[in-house]
Amino acid sequence: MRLITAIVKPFKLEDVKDALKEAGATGMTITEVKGFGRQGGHTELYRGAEYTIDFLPKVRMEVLADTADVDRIVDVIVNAARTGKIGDGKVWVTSVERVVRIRTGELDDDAI
Amino acid sequence: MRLITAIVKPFKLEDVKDALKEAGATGMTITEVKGFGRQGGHTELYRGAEYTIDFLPKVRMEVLADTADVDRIVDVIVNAARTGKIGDGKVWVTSVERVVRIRTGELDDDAI
Amino acid sequence: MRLITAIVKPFKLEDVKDALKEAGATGMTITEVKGFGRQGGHTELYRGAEYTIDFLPKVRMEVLADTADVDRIVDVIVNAARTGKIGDGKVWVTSVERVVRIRTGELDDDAI
Amino acid sequence: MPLAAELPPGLELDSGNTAWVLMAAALVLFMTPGLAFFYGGMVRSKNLLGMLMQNFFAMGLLGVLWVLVAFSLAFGAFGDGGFIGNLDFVGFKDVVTSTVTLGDPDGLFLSLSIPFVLFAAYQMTFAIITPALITGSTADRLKFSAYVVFIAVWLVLVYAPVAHWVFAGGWLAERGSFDFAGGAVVHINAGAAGLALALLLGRRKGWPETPMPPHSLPLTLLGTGMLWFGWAGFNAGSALAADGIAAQALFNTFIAASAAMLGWLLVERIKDGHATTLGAASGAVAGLVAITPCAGFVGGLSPIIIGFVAGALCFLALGIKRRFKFDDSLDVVAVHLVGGLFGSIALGLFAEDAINPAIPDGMLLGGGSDLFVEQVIAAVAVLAFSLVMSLAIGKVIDLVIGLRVSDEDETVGLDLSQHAEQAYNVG
Amino acid sequence: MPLAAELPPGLELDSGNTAWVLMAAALVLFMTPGLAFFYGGMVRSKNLLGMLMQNFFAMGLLGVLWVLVAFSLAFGAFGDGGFIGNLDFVGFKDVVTSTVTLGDPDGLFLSLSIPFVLFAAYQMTFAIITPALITGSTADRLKFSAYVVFIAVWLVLVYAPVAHWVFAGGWLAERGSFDFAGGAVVHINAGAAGLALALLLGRRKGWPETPMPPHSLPLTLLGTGMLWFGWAGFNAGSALAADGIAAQALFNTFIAASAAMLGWLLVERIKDGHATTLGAASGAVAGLVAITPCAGFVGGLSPIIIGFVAGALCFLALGIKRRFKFDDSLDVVAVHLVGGLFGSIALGLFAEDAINPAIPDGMLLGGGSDLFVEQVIAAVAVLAFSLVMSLAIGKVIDLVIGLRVSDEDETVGLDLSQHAEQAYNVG
Amino acid sequence: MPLAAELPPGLELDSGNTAWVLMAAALVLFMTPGLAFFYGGMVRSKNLLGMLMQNFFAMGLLGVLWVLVAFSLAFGAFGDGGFIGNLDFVGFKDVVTSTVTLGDPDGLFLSLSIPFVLFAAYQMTFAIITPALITGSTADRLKFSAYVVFIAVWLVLVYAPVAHWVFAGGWLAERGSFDFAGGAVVHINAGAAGLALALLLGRRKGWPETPMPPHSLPLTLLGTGMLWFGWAGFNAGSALAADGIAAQALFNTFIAASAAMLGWLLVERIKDGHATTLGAASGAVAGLVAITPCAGFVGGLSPIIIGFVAGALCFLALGIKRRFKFDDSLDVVAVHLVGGLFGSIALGLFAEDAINPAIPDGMLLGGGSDLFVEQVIAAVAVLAFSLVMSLAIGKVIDLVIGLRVSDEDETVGLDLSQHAEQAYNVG
Ligand SMILES: Nc1ncnc2c1ncn2[C@@H]1O[C@H](COP(=O)(O)OP(=O)(O)O)[C@@H](O)[C@H]1O
Ligand SMILES: Nc1ncnc2c1ncn2[C@@H]1O[C@H](COP(=O)(O)OP(=O)(O)O)[C@@H](O)[C@H]1O
Ligand SMILES: Nc1ncnc2c1ncn2[C@@H]1O[C@H](COP(=O)(O)OP(=O)(O)O)[C@@H](O)[C@H]1O
Repeated sequence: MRLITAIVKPFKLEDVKDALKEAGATGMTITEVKGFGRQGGHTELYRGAEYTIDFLPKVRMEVLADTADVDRIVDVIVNAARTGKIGDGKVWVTSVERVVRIRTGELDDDAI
Repeated sequence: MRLITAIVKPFKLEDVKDALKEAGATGMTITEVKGFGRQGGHTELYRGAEYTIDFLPKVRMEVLADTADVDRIVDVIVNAARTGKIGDGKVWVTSVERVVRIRTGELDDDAI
Repeated sequence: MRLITAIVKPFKLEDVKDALKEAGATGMTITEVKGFGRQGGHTELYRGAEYTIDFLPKVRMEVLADTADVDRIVDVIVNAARTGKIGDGKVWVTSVERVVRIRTGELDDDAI
Repeated sequence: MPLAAELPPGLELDSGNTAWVLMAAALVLFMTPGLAFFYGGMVRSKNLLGMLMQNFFAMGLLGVLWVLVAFSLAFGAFGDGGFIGNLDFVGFKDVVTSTVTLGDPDGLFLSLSIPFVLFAAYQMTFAIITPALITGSTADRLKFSAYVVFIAVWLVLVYAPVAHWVFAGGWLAERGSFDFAGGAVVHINAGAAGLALALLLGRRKGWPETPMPPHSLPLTLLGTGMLWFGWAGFNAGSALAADGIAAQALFNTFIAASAAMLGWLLVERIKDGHATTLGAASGAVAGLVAITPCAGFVGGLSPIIIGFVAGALCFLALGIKRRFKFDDSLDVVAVHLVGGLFGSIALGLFAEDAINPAIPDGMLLGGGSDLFVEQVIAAVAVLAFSLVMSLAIGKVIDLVIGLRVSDEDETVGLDLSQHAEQAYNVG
Repeated sequence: MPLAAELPPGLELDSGNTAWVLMAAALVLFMTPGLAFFYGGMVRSKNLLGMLMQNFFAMGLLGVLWVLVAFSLAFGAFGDGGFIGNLDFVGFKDVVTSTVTLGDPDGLFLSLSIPFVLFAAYQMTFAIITPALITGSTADRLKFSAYVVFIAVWLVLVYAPVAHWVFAGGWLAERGSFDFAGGAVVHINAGAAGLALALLLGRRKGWPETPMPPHSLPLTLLGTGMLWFGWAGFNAGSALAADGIAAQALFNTFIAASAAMLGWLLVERIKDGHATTLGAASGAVAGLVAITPCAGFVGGLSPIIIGFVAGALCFLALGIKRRFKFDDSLDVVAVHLVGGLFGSIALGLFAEDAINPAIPDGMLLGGGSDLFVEQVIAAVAVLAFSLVMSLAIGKVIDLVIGLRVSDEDETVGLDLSQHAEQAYNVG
Repeated sequence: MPLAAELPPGLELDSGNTAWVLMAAALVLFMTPGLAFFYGGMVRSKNLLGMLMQNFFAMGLLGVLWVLVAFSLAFGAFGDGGFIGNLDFVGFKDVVTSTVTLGDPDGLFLSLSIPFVLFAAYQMTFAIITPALITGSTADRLKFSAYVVFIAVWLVLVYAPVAHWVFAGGWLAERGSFDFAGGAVVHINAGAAGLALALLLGRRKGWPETPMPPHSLPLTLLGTGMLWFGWAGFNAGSALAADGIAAQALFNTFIAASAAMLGWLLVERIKDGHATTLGAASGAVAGLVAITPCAGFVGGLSPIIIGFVAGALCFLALGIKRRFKFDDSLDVVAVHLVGGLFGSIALGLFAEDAINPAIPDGMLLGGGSDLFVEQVIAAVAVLAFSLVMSLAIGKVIDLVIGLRVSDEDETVGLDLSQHAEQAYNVG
């Protein structure tokens, strides 16, 4: 099994979720995060002072998947999340040794 | 060493923490996340319009552990987090190459 | 490629970010998390009742890096995040199979 | 009783008095949102809308019921020394825009220098907030439908009679007890009802083992500010005039809250090591509660003493629920019941004829024990009546539709389960 | 028209009336922050400051414009039966601290018992909140600069004339229509402008497919509390005296809000299965809108009926935007336009001469259809004028500087793109 | 000086004036919670409760101290042209519910048409908010215990004498300076104290390198709304009557805030490229500060000019702390000290005898430079006195118990370290 982690732009979340659903993914977990990258930050004002915010809001998605599905899911995410503008984010894949579904105790592929 | 990641229902957090403490775990890190899964979402109302919220609040726990402790810890989490109802969440295990304790610079098993 | 994950004290975030920037890191993703560990919690009051908060605010950082850079980056984080007081946090390293940059579709080392 | 229209007319309409009571009515109305936030800040965020809704809904339902029937039951048959009003003013019939005299000019009566409809509207704002006070004890687990039925019935069967006894020349007033702005009618009354419902409902899941800290103290402090502000209208408005008594009542109200904050924080600091912001807020409210029955009747340093003691006492009274293990979630008993009892009885000690010729001197001012005894009788009578009636009403509702939400709804929270909404969607 | 100074003097200054209108002016001023939060809670958090700023900025810009020119255009030439005022009071010239009589003592006139400058300041608070109401329909996408220009022009070209027609003895007043506190001048007027801008702006990105739930209902409820409270000054202050009419207006205002909350929630509960807190808030506001034109003119149970129907009706009117697929983001049409139309016309049915001798009885009180017809004419005239003018002004601004922020700015949100700020930095 | 009781009685009690001052007292009281949120929104969330607590605690402690001693020190020996009052009114002795005349009817005196106790209560609300203003400069690092001691001593040793000089016929009043509602007594006074404490405390850890943006601008805007609203009572209430002067003061207050918002935002927009919501809020407050001394003394377009200039000036004054590198965290100097100085001195230019016969015309109205000179003297005297005294008091406290929290407590935040609480526990 693999864990696919993606950092995407928040306003793309709905699109990615819908695309994943369509592609048959049955679950995912998301976190509100902040990203620092090439995109750079933005400037804010505070009573006559300017300051830069380096971290921009992003959404982090985690999807556990059968090894066989990984390529497809990565593609689905990349396609749905892409705007072509800087800051679109990353997807990465790590190997998972074991998965358990808490409710049933099912293991690994059955647990996803 | 291993990293055990668990997605659990928020109201089970205290139980799981207590169980882990009892089982000798000395640390963990938790994140408020949102989950999408078989559990489905719920319906909310907004001025005469209904809409569905797909993502439900969950808690994500990360526990670094000696490889030898992994089975036990996974069991402890699964038992403490189980309600038997849909949406109880998942636990998964990944391999960790190195751990450093920032305060002391201790490494790996000593750092946990 | 490797994923370096660090749990650090929130007020050290700026220092760590600056140190990483200086060390040439081009990106990172951070999450507000809560940590439980040897540091213990603190006591709060609520209308004549005391209760203990076990979880303290921490920041979780994720940095994807070339395998060759890992040692250096871990060192940079550890040095910048260290206060020497309990609760400084952990850094750990996991192996990553694949990385994709969403915007361009670039892969692995090129995607970081 | 003759109809209002048949009574001698009221005093000449006084635009200054009317201006003040117009404002006071608005101020008291503003207290219910204030209460909503005071309580709302203390609950967990999943139950916030449940709390806010219960308070705001009281502004809807109880206003209408007041007009349709409860005002008449409270203020009809003014001054009859009896147990309940009559149906003369049902649907606000004869609630005119001119001044009137209510009651018997030879006995207990009220001669207004403000429009009658303003008096009735001002009293409406009291009838709204009193049942809303109860929501503090039932937080996080009371079914919305049960709440709706409870406050409707309670307004008619408990609030209206008690208001008649005390504010409308009913039996307690006739015996010689006093209550300037509602120590008994509002705070003992609601406090006892809160106790009753807490007992019937049982404890929140996880209480007391699991800490359930306030989800947003800023909201609670906002509510405190709104309440303190509005209480100027509550207490000084009860003079129904812009005169020296109103002025004294306003001052007493503010300073009692100040002193009570100090009293609460001092004891808290000694016992727990810190002065908390929730303590400051709670102490101020405790002082406002305790001064309510006394506001236009005491002078000198009395309001400071009353406030200070109330603050310390209500803090100590927090232990009651822990001792007896009933889950009065946001301490309606410690703050409103205990504070209301203390203030009502303290009036028997501190009342000052020189401040308000309507009242005899209290015991500490050399006035003998009569007033004190009457104050105790009134306090106990209201407490007992409200407790018994509230238990009865609550029990019936429990049997018919159930008071408490299901376990699962409680876990999910009232916001989603009762109102299909969430308080915050930030990000 | 003679200058104010040349007219017969006003009544003697009455300190009670003055006290009440001082307070009422403060109350209405407080409504604009209330509106800011009422709306602000409903937008997504990235647009919160944009919303708050638009409302607060109205307090800055429109106050100054009112003094410089708009007051004179509205209230100059009082009672001329005409279309717009004159320049007599430009820069608040002759807006004195004593009382005055405006208009022609033999025709339409206003004889003040309060300082003239207070009257002008009180009206200023109306001129601030009316354009601010529009921000509900344009939420999340209106450029700040375009907003600034729009409300400035609109105040002068739309608000001032309409206020003249109705409040200052202009043609609609002369024909015989009534509007106690601004059902037409404020709510129909702003509602129509909101509709115009929603049409010109087009829909928010993602609407209606993507749900855009309120980011903070507590803020919306806070705003509701502030509005309800302030509305006491809005409606009862419009009596310009602390008398029986003010008292009736205050009562009517409160009870109509109560009843409207019940009306809205009942229909919501039946249709959608739950009574929501946003429904309670929206219903109350709908009732406040509807009672505005009627506040000092109706009595008995009329305010309850008007409120209850308004609540139900405005809830049902939410469907209009979904049916016709225009994105009136926060329902200015359903609440203010529909509520204002209903209230203005309902006055033709429920008006009661016994409550206020200035008005004839409405149809349901046996007064014939004249008033009803005039009310319809006034409502339609204001609706049509405001809609057409707002479309025209909006269109010109769109052509010159653009009404709508760029796609990217909309995605990022108004807070960052328009004001270089973020609402929340918690943690 | 004779006791109040021995002086000629006050004017006849006027219910309209009393109604307005009752309300004004409530309004000013409401400003302190408003200030709490205005400031509270600007600090980081870990210090929010610390800020709220300091403001709310002022409502407790300073109220009680006012009654016990400070009122007497301020208003005793009214009209003596001296430096401080006396002990006649200690413990509110002789602070009666009837009207009184204070001072010498042949010299400086105050003849009340409202209850004396109301006057004293109204002034109490000023004595509460003035020290609370200081909390803006000390944000995030002042120990709670040190704060408690500081404001207690400061109230007695600084506020009470300065109030005597200016409001109670002390030496500055006798010389011929004017201050309608506290430009010097409140704003210069608190501003100078804020500067003193900022200097003694030193900079927050990380300032100015680390940005410390407001954690919740909605809270700041809420506070702004509450302040603006309450300021109606602060300024127009200072007329102590519901008359033409009060009306003018109310109007001046509102419009100066409006104009100042425009002034601030215009300069901000030009300099930084955006008009911010914090700028709108800050500008409005700057205008309110500047108009405070002038409120009942100026007319025509003067309030717009004063406000507009104040807004622009206070924005530019933000640079002072950056230039001199002292950490006046929330800009008490730029807003209150600079705004107060500007307003106090501007009165020497814009004062208008036709608006208020108590004052001579200012320089721009052809009144010569006498008033202007007196205004400068008064401003400088208050500034110097407050600065020196505050430095001295603060230094002593620093030596005895320490002003500043420990490094670790500062990192953790005031909420946990000082009050064992956290502001938000959402989720
Ligand atoms: N090395 C990295 N490690 C972890 N997260 C990263 C890394 N680089 C970028 N990210 C995440 O991806 C987001 C987008 O990256 P950025 O460099 O701005 O643009 P792009 O992905 O288009 O190259 C960042 O905001 C951050 O959350
Ligand atoms: N494939 C997945 N990848 C990542 N997280 C998942 C996945 N499937 C489920 N989850 C997480 O587990 C939670 C529970 O899953 P769900 O399918 O609803 O119930 P159950 O775990 O009982 O089968 C989800 O809300 C989500 O947070
Ligand atoms: N076993 C663990 N697994 C995951 N996170 C841990 C673990 N132990 C500690 N942490 C994280 O590191 C933080 C600091 O740990 P702690 O034991 O308090 O101090 P130290 O790192 O100095 O030993 C914790 O708050 C927690 O977030």
